Amino acid sequence: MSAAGRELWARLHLLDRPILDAEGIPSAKVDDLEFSLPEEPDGLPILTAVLCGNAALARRFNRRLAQRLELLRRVFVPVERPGPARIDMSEVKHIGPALHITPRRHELEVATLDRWLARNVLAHLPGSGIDARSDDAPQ
Amino acid sequence: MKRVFEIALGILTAIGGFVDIGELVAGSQVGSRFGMNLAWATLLSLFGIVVFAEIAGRVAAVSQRPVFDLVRERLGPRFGLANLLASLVITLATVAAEIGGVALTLELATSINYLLWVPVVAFLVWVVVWKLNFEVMENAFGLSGLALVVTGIAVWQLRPDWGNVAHQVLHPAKPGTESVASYFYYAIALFGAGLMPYEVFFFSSGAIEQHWAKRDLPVLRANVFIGFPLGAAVTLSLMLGASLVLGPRQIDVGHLYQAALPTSVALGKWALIVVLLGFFACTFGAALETTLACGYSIAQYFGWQWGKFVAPKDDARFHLSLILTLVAAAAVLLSRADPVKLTEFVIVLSAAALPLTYFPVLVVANDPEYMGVKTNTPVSNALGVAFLVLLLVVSVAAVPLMIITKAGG
Amino acid sequence: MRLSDLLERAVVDQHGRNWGQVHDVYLVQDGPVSATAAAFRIHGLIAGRGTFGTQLGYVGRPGYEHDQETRGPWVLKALVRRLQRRAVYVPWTDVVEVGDHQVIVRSPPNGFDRANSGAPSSP
Amino acid sequence: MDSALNSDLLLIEAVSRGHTTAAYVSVASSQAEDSASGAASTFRSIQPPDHRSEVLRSDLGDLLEQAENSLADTRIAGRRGDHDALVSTRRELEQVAKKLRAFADQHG
Repeated sequence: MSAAGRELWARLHLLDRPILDAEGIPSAKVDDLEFSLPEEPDGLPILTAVLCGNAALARRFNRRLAQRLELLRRVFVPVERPGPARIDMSEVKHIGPALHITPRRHELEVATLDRWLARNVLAHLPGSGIDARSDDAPQ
Repeated sequence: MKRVFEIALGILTAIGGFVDIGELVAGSQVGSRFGMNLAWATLLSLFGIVVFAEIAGRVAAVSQRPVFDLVRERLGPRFGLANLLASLVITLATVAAEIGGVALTLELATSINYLLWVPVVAFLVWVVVWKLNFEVMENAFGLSGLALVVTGIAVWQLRPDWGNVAHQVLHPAKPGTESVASYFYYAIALFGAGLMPYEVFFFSSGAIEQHWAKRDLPVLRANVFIGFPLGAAVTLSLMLGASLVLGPRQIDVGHLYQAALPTSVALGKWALIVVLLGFFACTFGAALETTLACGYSIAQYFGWQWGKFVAPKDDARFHLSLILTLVAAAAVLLSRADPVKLTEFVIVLSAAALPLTYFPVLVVANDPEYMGVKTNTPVSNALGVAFLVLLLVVSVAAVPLMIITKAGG
Repeated sequence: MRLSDLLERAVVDQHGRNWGQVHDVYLVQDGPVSATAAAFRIHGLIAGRGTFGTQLGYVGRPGYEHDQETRGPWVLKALVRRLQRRAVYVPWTDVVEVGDHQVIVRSPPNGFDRANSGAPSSP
Repeated sequence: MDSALNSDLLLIEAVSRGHTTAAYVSVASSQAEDSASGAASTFRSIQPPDHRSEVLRSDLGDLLEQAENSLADTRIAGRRGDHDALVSTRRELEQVAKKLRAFADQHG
């Protein structure tokens, strides 16, 4: 991220905006934001990560649904504790009308379901160009 | 020379892009029942799509943001989702109607029942989107634009009383045999046929994919201001042909073959073949566009990759949504929903749903963060708001009129 | 804490007065500097009735100047501005607790400042 | 019903001038018959409120049956691609159409 001292309105300027990967390809949406609470009593909360994916989005509709989706996510992703997919703020390169990030989309946690569908569903159709046994996705 | 050819091809493509199953059905029906007394509704939809496509295209070219992306961002996830579902239901029904149109045209060409063609057509559409042979679509539209010119020649050959035609267009009156409610119901049907929501989101998404930039705005405007009016001219030819040939014989249009009948009567067998080719090409092209439009709207809401050139390995979710769209559309048709009836419903509901997608685009066109100095001028805002009010009126009136007239009666 | 824990939550002060819902949250990039850049920190929030139209960008806010606002159509702009005219700016230092159902704040004796009246007092 | 009869008459006119293809005629004539039988069965499902309308109803029922038969003849000729037979169903269709019109004029 460039210049310090920028001022933003979380909902107006960040929330629901598209996330573009290193190649400028749409990869996810800013479905929620994660803040860490300050340790000192009068400190301000710090923006630590962008949350994205169905589990994050669902929380804005219904908390219980979101909890289920967060649990379901662990079937596909080996994370210690349930939660939505996140992109750390250190990976955010630029905030404009869209959010530009440094990783490539296939490396993102949020792309897990996509990879799973590609390998387990679409790979079985002729001409998909997908190798069902490729190792680029977690087992 | 090459430049001229490109422009000509672009215009033919825009004609084909404007005309689809909605115009074929509604244009002929209205012509037969109301003569040219509802031509104003097509002209109004032409005005509407020009305003809307110009704004959406400009927003897309300058901000690189497609419609559904903006819908969610500006209306929030909840209202955005409701909006997405409404648009999806309508666009999905449109996919079914277009595939039905292709199947019915194939039936007219081969006399093999259209229900047998439905899975074949759905499969062909899938092959095109799956293997990304996207030129098929552009060529389909170019071909249909060229073939549908024959409807204009047919009208010329029928030698209408042009004075009377002009009178009906300029001083429209409700024919005595029709009720006020059905007059306005059909007005809304024609309006919706010209302005199906998918047309605009496809148009603006295309602008982003082809990396249109500010410098392409003149080309965009040429497409909008020349191609769409010619598409409307084709619709008016179908209407006039029906009013000259079918209307005097009290033939109600309930089948697709009747839309081709005036051309056949006027010009003969070869013209019939050409016009059926035109029907095939424009409905097939529209089936491709509407299928992709379903996938685009879902992908843009959730932030996935989308586009004509996205391969299955690039985004599995997007391709899976295309497959599910086609399966659902084929299932609707195979459950024996009449494609012509389906078209009638779809065009009226399209008109009702228009404000949902139009509103966020209008707002963003005024946002300097996206548009820089290319924000709407006061003139385009005045037109834009006038059009928004018109859309709201149409939207409120559409469903009650559908109930009162029992969908046209 | 997540942004969704704040947005559209009711804002209630120590006297039980309801200040409306959280419309938006104000971020300033003045936090600890990490490898890449300074972090954004929450400086305050906007509370008021009816969050309708917040994302349309019609309403001027601290740090969001007049020339950044969405320009028109003026009918819509006037409507949203009218709906949100009573919204207030709550500095984060006045936020006591972010609960499950409401955000508890400590209101100053004269109440909070209107959100669209100039710059926020810096913490 | 009128619409289907007139549609077939127009079709036959086009056929007699060689303006159509075999597949088109076959499909068009069978679709005309379909929409007519749809209309006829809707009519039959309506219960007449009194005796007078019951008489009317049976008269109209006969006419509709004649119309359906004529449309079926056209469809069969169209399906077989039999030009002469198709063109000769024109008179039949015209007569039924005329009777229907007369009935409508008489009973409003």
